[in-house]
Amino acid sequence: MSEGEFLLVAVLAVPALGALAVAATPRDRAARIVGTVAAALTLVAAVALVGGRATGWSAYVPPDAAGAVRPWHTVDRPWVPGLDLRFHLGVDGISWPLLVLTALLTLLCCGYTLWRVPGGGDGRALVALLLVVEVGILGTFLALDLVLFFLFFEVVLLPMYAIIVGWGGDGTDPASHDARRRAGRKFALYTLFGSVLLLVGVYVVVAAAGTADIVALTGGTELSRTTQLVAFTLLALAFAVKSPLWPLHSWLPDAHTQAPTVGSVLLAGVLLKMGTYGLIRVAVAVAPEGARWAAPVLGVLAVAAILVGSLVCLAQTELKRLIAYSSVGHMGFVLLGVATLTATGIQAALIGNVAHGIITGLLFFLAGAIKDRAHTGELSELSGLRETAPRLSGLLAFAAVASLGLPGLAGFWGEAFAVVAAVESGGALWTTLAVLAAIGGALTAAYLLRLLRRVTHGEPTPVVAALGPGLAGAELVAWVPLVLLALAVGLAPTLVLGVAEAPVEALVGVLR
Amino acid sequence: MRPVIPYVTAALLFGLGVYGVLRRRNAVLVLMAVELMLNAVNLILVTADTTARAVLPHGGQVFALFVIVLAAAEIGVGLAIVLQLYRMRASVAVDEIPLAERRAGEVEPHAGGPVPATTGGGASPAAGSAPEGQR
Amino acid sequence: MSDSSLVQAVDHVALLPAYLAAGTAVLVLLVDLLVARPLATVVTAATGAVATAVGAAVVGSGAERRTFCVGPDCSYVFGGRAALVAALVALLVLGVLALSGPLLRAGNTPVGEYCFLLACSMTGGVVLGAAGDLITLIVAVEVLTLPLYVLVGLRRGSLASAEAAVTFFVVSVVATTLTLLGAALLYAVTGGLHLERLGTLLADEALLDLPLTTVAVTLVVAGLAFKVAAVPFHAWAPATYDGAPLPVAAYLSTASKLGGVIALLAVVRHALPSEVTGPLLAVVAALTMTVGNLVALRQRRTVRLLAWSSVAQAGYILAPLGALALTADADARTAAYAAALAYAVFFVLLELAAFAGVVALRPAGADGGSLDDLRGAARRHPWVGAGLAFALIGLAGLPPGLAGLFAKVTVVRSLLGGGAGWLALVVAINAVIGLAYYLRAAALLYAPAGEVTAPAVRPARAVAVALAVATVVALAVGFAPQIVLDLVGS
Amino acid sequence: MTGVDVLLLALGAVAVGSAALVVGTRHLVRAGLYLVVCLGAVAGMYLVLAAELVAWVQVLIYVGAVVVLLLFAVMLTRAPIGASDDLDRPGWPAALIGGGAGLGLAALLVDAYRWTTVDLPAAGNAERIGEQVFSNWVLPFEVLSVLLLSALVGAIVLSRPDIGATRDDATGDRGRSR
Repeated sequence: MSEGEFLLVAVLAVPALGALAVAATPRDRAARIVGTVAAALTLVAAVALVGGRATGWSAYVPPDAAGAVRPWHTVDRPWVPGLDLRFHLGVDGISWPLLVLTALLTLLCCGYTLWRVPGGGDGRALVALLLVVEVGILGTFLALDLVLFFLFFEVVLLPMYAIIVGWGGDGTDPASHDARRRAGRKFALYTLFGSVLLLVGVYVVVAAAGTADIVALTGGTELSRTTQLVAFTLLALAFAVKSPLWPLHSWLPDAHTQAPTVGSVLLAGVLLKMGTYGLIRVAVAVAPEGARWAAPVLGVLAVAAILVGSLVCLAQTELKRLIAYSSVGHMGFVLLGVATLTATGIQAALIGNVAHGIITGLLFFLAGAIKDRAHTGELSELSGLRETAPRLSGLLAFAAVASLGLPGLAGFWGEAFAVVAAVESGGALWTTLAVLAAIGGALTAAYLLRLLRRVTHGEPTPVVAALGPGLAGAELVAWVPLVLLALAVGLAPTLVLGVAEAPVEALVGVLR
Repeated sequence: MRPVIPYVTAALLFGLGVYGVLRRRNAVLVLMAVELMLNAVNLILVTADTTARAVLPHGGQVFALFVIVLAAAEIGVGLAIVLQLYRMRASVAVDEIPLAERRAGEVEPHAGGPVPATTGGGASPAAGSAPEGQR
Repeated sequence: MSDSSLVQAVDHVALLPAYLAAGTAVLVLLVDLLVARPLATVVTAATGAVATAVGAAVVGSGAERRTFCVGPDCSYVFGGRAALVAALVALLVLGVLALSGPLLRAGNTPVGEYCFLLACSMTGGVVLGAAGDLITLIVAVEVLTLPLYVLVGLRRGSLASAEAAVTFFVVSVVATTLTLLGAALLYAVTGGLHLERLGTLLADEALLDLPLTTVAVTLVVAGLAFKVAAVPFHAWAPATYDGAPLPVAAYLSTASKLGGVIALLAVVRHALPSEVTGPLLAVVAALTMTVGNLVALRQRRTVRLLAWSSVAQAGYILAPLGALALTADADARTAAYAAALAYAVFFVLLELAAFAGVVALRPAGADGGSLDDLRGAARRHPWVGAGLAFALIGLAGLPPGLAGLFAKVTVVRSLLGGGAGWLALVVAINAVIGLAYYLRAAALLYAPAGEVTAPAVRPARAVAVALAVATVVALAVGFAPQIVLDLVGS
Repeated sequence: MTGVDVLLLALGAVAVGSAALVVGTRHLVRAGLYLVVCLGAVAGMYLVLAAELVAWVQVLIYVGAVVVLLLFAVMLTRAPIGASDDLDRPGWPAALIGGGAGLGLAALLVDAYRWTTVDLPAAGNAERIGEQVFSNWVLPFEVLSVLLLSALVGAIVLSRPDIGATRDDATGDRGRSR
């Protein structure tokens, strides 16, 4: 087993074993420490994957050199031949930034639980579930076998449901129990609906092509046009539920609002990325003809998501709900990038993914902190935060500004490139979409500035007046990496774009 | 010999049996109707021996013998079951058996707890306790 | 007629599992009579079940054995698949015996007769898997079912139990009669009774065009569909399961249902033309899973929930067979039969675990109770609760119940391989509906207990062991489903 | 139309007529007696069809055992001797399904066999059937013995609620009264 294979397996095995170790550790706090250590080791392994790859940071490899997917490292072992399932993992420039993001956010969440366990259950189970979610997400990003991809896609569902229902909400009265159980069930049913479509789509492809190997399938050369259309429809629907694409998004606000802070961070930060990543890696790659056929529809829906998300945000009065709806808009930009099917667009989608993960993760951490302190998320009751908690409100302002896409911060690149890609695609439709998306971007700025005005300015309400100015050390430890990353990716987007350039070029090469 | 005569007889017997099973409320009468249906099957089997180009000789008659024994065994057990129900409820009307979930108000005896041994099925209902419908 | 025709060369090795099963029944009766200690009786029955399973495995590991042959047609074909069925039935009997511990100790049930009847039923299951002609098949199905009429009615003093027995008996007898009528008509049309012979005879176009053939095939399939509780022949199942003693309900929904599936598989695979059975079973499967899932959504009693869910699961089992009409590809057909059987195997494992969980969480000898009785149970009994939740999630087809997930994957794969995309979508959508109630039940286990304080009962050790073994096996085949796929494909 | 056909027709008419009375009568006991007539007529048809072994088994087991059992059950459930009004449910669906099944099946069989004739096999085949049962059909025969045994035990255990109903907990022995 080479070093790369070892690292690949370690990225999955460490959190999985960590979850078991956490469950087996009798003492609550010790268990949480064990979980955090496992998450840290996972991050180390995930970062280390970048080493030892054959090419340099931005070496350009001609698209037709050796297939459209050239993973840096792979593991390929038979698992269930009867179901065309192989244990086939691999990492390349498209998946690596997301892997690191996932591992980082999980580590921050686990670390955060060391300091504060949301009410409802014991922290040990929560950390174990977080690690299981991490296994599922990392597995999805690593899988190079369609069936394996589906398997990992499903793994995430129940632990996340348990996190929402078990630790979510902000009350112990029956009404809030019911609310979060409803939110959890909605999340589970929507997501399962998506993943059963994924299952059918996967086997439509496998039955037609006779293989489930994503590397071999990328380009879709062996599939007939009809198969590609059917497969792309099914797969795109599946990923659209997960991303979520308007109008399949209605599970998201409830789930985000009810989930505990760490749950929201993971949900918004990386869970949604499984949808967009799947769209790029599976749907577009396996059925490019279907993708070209459906691209206008996808683009229109993406822009609709941007506009609807922004408009709904303008009407929101609850902090977490607003941030949740903002995700709909941001993911709209990502999907618009994918829908253009150009190198610029897919690059935009990738960096948008990463930026959204960092910024929304930070936003949810901050929203959680505010709600924990003030015991309310109503914007009308939070005004004047700057007066009593200047540092908290400063961070919130930073995150909001990053989220609205200020140049120099992470959020800018994804949205700008998506619009540019749409313009570059040419034609009346895409130009219109680009204009509308730009308007959506402006609306994003509007609602985030409204949020800031409502929360940080004005006279402190009684609730806010009671807040202390200080921040806990654990909070700073959890937030600072995200702040730094938002700055780093904003100032040097090549951190993401550099590694992704070659694989995206290769992918777009087979799309033509 | 015209095989259509026994065949049609069998078909009509079966139809009457189906009618009886669906129509009758009394479990014993339902069993009688089932016997009619089984007889129809046997008649078809025996007649088939004269018409079909059988792979094995007398397959139908052998099958019919098996069916008769099968029916006897089933009737034996069936009557025991029906009598057990009668001991418990003093009625053998099959359509009084609820198929759907009982409503909240309608509590099943002994539901939700260990079955008390004292009310073992041995206690046969007194003659007078039979519901009005039986008389 | 020469005398030699009376003496047939019988392959007693092939019959060994059947001998072991029948011997178990007789031995149980003798031990009960002579030793008269309940424990000895149960141990005898359990040993017999193990011996049967081992015997089946040993005989099945060799080449296929055929006996009672007339020319190329044999009444008894003991190959890998028959061995799998026999071993599975025997192990299920073993599991049910373990689940019966609290019931038998409660003292209301005659131990010897209970074990004897279970062993008789096991004999039927063992022969059923190897049956090669219609007579043997139907007789074996009856042997599997008839003891259950009695067992269902064995909850002494319970009206629900007596009613359940009558319902089950009447429906089952009528179903048998339908099957018999179908078999009789098939015999009248073809003159054949052996399954493979029927298959070759019915390949004849002229026979196939006869309306009588279609009716005969439909009757056989409908009669057997009663046994697997497929819609529209399902109404008996929830009432019967709910009235029966819990271990018997477990047996009904695992071994008995498996028997029905095997019988259906045998006739559909070997005897009946797929042009007729395919569309029929496709419609039945789609109806079964949809109706079962939708009704299960509204159940408030635990066993009824499991019963309706097992109705729905029967739909998933039958679905691959429904794709048969559309494909002439021999590989796809083999894959479809294998998929149906594989799903059945995964299903009985998880279903047994689920029933074991329910038995463990209920007072000894009690019925299934309502779902609210299970509220917060996992907080009182973390391990048992986790086992039950695992089984329920597995039945829903989600990780960590990988066995259930792979079961669904197998079915969807065979459906798409067979070109029945619409049925695959129906299966997929039904999986979502199914999750709604499985999740509700599983979440209830972890819900705060509230004001309902059920008495904390210690699960009997035998039940806990059964639950643990079923869970571990389900976990194991979840990670290595190829074992099951290899077994059903052989 | 030969004599055999006339005989079959007459016996068939008797069988169908008495069967109609079985499912139609309001007297529980009479239903049992009509069943005897019906089964007897069917046995007669077996005889005509040269299946005398089946015919005698039919008379012995059905008329001799099954019907007697059924009549016992009628008595044990305290059925009235006179007419009862509550034996039936509303009849239309049953008549529709039953009639449909019977007539439909009859139509199919008429369509399949028309007015063809076949030769009757030679009578006196009991020995050959015995050979068949004990050569080719030993397996179901043996399995059936398990069925009968379980039916026997099952019927006993259900009809004797005292079996296993009580138990001496101290010794673990069951105080059964066999």
